[in-house]
Amino acid sequence: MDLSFVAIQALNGLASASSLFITACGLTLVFGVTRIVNFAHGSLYMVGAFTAATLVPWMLELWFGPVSFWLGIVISALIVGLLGVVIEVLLLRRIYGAPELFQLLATFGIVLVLQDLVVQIFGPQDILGPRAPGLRAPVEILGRRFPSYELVLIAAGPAVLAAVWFVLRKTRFGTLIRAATQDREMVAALGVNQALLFTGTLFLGAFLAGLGGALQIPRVAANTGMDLSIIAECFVVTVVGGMGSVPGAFLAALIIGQLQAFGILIFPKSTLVVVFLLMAVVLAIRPYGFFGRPEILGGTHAVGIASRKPMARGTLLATIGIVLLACLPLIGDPYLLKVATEILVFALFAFSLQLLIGVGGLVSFGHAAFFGLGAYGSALTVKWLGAPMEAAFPAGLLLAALGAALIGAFVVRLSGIYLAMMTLAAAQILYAIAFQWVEVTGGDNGIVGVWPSNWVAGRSAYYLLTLALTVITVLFLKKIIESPFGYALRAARDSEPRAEAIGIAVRQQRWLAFILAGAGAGIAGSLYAFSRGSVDPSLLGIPTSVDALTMLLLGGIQTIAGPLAGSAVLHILRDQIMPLTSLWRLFLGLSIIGMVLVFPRGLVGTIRQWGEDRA
Amino acid sequence: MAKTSMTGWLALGVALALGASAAQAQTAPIKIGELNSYAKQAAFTVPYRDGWRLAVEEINAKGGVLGRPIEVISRDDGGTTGDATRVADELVTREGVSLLFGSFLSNVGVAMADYANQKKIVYIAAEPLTDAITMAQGNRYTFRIRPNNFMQVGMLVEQAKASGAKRWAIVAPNYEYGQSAAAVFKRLIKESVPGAEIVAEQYPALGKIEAGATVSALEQAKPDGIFNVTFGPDLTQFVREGNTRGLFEGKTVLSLLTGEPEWLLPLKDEVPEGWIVTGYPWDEITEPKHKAFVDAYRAKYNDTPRLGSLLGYMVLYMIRDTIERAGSTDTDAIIKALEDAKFDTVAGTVTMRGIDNQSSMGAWVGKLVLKGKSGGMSDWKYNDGTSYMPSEAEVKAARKD
Amino acid sequence: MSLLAVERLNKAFGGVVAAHDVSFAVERGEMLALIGPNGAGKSTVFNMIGGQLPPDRGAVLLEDKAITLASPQERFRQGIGRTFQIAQAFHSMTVCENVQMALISHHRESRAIWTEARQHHRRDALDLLSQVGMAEAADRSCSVLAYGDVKRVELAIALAGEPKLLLMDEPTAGMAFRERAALMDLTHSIARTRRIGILFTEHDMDVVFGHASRILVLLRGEIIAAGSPAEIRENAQVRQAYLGNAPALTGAP
Amino acid sequence: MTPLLDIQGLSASYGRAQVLFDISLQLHPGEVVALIGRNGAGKTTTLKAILGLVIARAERLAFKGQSIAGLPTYRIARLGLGYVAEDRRIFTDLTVEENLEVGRQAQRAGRSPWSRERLFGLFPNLAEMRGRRGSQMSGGEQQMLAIARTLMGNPDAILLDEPSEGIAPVIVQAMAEVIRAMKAEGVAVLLSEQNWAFAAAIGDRACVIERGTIRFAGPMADFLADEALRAETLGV
Repeated sequence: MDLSFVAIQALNGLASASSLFITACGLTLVFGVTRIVNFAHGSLYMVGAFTAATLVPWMLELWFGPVSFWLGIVISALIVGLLGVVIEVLLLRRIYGAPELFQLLATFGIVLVLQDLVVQIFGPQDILGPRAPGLRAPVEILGRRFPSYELVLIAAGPAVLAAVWFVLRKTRFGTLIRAATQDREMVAALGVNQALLFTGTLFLGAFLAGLGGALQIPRVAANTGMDLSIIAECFVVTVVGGMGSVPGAFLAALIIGQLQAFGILIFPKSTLVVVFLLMAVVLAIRPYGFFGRPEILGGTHAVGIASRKPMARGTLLATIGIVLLACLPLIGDPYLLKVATEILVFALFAFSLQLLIGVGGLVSFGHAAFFGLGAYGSALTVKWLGAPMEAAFPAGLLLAALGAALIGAFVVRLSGIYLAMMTLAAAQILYAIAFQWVEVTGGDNGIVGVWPSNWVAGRSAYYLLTLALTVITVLFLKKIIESPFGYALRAARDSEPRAEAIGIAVRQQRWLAFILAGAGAGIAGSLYAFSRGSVDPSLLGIPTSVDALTMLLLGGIQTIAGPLAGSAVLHILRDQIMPLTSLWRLFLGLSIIGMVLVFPRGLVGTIRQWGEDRA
Repeated sequence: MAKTSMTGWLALGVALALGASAAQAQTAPIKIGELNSYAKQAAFTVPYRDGWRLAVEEINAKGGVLGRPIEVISRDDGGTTGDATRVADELVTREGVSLLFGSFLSNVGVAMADYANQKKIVYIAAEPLTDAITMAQGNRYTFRIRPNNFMQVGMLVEQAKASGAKRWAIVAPNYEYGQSAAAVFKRLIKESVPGAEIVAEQYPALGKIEAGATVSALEQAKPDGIFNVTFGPDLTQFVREGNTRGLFEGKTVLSLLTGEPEWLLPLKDEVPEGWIVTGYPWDEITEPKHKAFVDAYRAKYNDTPRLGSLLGYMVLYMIRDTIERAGSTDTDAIIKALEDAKFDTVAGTVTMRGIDNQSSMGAWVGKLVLKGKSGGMSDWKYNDGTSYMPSEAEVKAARKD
Repeated sequence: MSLLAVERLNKAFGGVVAAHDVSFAVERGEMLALIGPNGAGKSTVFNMIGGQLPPDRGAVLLEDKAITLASPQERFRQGIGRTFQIAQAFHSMTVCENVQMALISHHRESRAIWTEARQHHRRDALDLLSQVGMAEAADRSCSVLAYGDVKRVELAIALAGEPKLLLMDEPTAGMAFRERAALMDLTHSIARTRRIGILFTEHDMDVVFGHASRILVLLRGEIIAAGSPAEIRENAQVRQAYLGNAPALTGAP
Repeated sequence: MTPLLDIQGLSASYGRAQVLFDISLQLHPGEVVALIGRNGAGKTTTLKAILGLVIARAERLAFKGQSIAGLPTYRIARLGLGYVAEDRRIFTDLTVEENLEVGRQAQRAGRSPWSRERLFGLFPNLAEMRGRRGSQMSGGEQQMLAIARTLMGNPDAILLDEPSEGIAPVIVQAMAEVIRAMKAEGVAVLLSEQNWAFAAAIGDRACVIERGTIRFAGPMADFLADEALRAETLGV
């Protein structure tokens, strides 16, 4: 490796870092003020790229020159900023008071909606934007050619940092934003129109996302996969830098940029893992990132399960329910049974998450990790050991539990949003391994031929097996929730200092909860693998984790029946919408947003609330 | 006499009654299930849908098959294996379709192949490329039209041999398609070019290429030739960075699929001229049958046909021929009619090889060239797939059935 | 042998010294008050004894055994109970379950999964609740209690661990006057009968002077005075720095 | 004289638990009214309900003759109604000067506006630490800053929630001086207190609140004279 190569590689890293920072900076700003983790930030970035790739050529057509180009970039960013305003006014403004998980879910709804809208507006094809006039030619650096546009990008990062710093430190708007970051209510009581302030912040955040996207057009064709690929990296940057810290984001982006530039030389096949490993390492050493602080979860934190009097005839009703479900094969056709099987599997999956979120207050964004581990554990056992289903099930459970033990050991040191992000990182690391370790996992093709043993090969038999395992696991988890162990988890959720002061080893308790929840999700994963006959990395992906969260939240985290209802509703919804229209993401997204607005406590929780209000 | 006539009348009545219901059965459409990632991969799947819809119209206008019209029941497969197999199940159990075709992504294709095997229903994969569908995961019920990875890489290696380049660099997306293409290339280049060596390998994450860093790293290895498997947004980024930094100057570049309109259209006027690619020079193919297809397609959709359009169009005609030859929609009959059958398609004569259910459809190999405002192919040649297919021994070693 | 011995504790945050060479001892059965203006370092000292904060230097000894770096859980096992400035209870549980939870932990049963938590130690919990006068509210949810009642529940929780030493951070903050006196009287009698040493901080000077057996005054991280209530009342430095000269404003009738 | 702040029939609930019942009270220009009650009696809720920080119903809720029921909090504040929260709630990441900047509002006609410099005259120790972050201030200093910050909005009236809670006795005395100074400037103060001695030292009138209901309203002297009332409502 000669010096000029190292220098060029470092410059490459700087250019990527700048681009990443500009986008991530908006995410961290919005989080700082509104406390909303905006999943849709990546979508805004994508819209910025599409807008610029469409608008800038048109402007260059009118008048070719650098002015048109840069003006086009800025206008595109402004348009995205206005889109941010629209999102704030129409949706976010209504849910600032909602539990943060619901906010997250709502923004994921926006992701779905924008995915379809972008295709409708800009067309499905990638759009290659023009290059910047005057910056087409490379410059010679140490005898190597380097694109001059990248030099502009390298300068743009620090320029944005300086501009944001100026706005935050030297303007009244910035002072107000920083004040609102800490205490919104007090800002309002001092006569500041916080609605306007939030709208302004969303504008700024969306503008930066749009700018980040628009600046990419000379390098990247605008494409429909941009949203989710950038959002994961933005999360890493904001978390590593410390949530809400702009300088932290800058530092994190610099490190990630260099890590990627030089990482591809050393580990050309594991680029995905490297970034998330960095995040895991940083959080293991500094639980709140470089410049972050512990998140104080205030009154908006979703409350989980609380003590209540056992429902009259609850056992009877549950028994009747189970018997009715067991009779389904008598009336249902095979397809209905297949759907019912999947609903049960996902109900179990969501229910295992309930142990973490509803009981332990541990918000996991990466629950797919355990679901996927369970599925892969079974599939790998079938594939490599030729084991039958009966042996593969315990193997899946074991792998999921082991994974949960390992991940949990890191995660329980954290709290709040950092915990959530660490679980996300863990799931992403596993995803990357499943995706890239082709020899063992089959890569994106996954593993097929994972079919159940003969005695449960029939639809009805497998359905009954799923029902039995689901009921047993749910009853077991319910037992745990009511046991001293579950109470101790709840105690740690209600008040960590109090729990510690009465001698509860909070971290160990949570670690055990992770293992139990992981094992539960692992069973669900194994069941799913055999019901489908195959596994692939998408089982470990972000959408799977979001599915679990959606089902849990739709159902309601305060109740035991919630996740069961949530999984049924989401599944049926998807099943009904998908055949009707190729715009199913739009409708699914709107449905999720609608439900967040209408059922702020989840279906079961809200209905129970109505019942109690009437009583 | 009276008795006879009585019997006669009865017989006539029964015959009429049966005839009527038979006639009704004959006009009821033949249901075929189709699924693809129409929402998530719209750029590729919508032209494909346009292709098969055109074929359905044409076929039904000419009276359908076996005297019955064809009805394609189409679903979105959600782009995931889970959704795909569930949707397939709905098509089979609820809609009662006779066979399935479709899907774009390789992993969905593999899962569908396995599904077909399990449920004993024919599945025709038009687009997915992974070798697994006809090799390791191949089965009696799964058929594929498009030339697979192995075949297309083989065609490019032939060109590599001609170029004389020895020091090769590989850039491929880090997922199954990219890795298996790279592995095949490594194997074949060493077999066919003595003294060839691989001097650099880069495997950027799919959709997340660090193009600048990747180009620098490849450049550092000073290769004579580059084998590219990246596609989509990764490809455009790679091309731009590579052009700016002069990576491709004086080097032989082989690139999979880049000559397909799907990939050329987004590149606009920035096509890397001189790259040797597999692709689809739709505008230059002069066979009358193909021209008729292009004209009909453009007339109906006012759009450029993509390779997907061609595949969609082809697959439906092949399904029609199969059902006609099978004389029924019975699965075993369909399989029998498909295996080792010859089809006269718009892309020429294609044989469905029986041992691996891989069609002998070939690919067009040529050089990229700028034609006006977008790229096209020049010096192209259609390579029939037959001579590039994996040998029977290889197939037997890989397949479990 | 003192019950609790604190030896030259030091703690700084950034450049700000929150505790400097703080040393004192707590004896069995005594109520020692730690007072000082806001920001004087009371909470810091308190949290170093409670295990929420590790000291930079110095030692904490319980019955001559060093617990300087022990976790809060270990301290609980050694016999330290505590209440918090802002009452900390388990809001999703009933009053009785709160105390049961503490008993479960005390009996090291918090990993049990086959039994119902509600069945554990209910009688003992009710016993403790009646000691603090909360037995009637046993089955109400903790989240609907008045603040003063939560403080009582907290006391019952702290007592469930059979502590030798009780740390109470502003035990009466946010309570009405009559309740304050009642709670402190209760605490006092518990301390005496069970021979528990109590260390508490407090802003209400009536509570401090009415109940403490000894008083420590902390100012800018250092102990500036220690002694009986009478001695502290007369200490000129304390008056000047903290108490001021207008007792009427402190709420004494 | 028309009251500056006129509250009649104010009720409020948290969830299903009603905490305020039919509260009526008036604040006139330049006077200090002490809202006295024990913890949990509804003092803080009353103040928050006036500002729209908790949802409440009222027959009449008017400030300077204008109805403020249902207005967003910031609009109420801009009309000239200041608020100092119970736990001070200064912005700890911001410097003293920035904290004051957040409170700044356009001046209102008829009164000389509070400027930073004028406030530093009233709170000399804040002047010395103008560049210091809120997190590095003592509780008493934070309380002073919270009041100064509210004054930057040039309010005609301030709702002051338990300024003496959790503060060293010596600072409590300084606090009384500050409130007197504000009164001298013509700012009316609605003071919530459970420290009745403190309230008595600065209040013109007293309102005693118990379980969400006003038990007594009248001149401070009458309240001081009524030992039975004090014993019953405050336990002293």
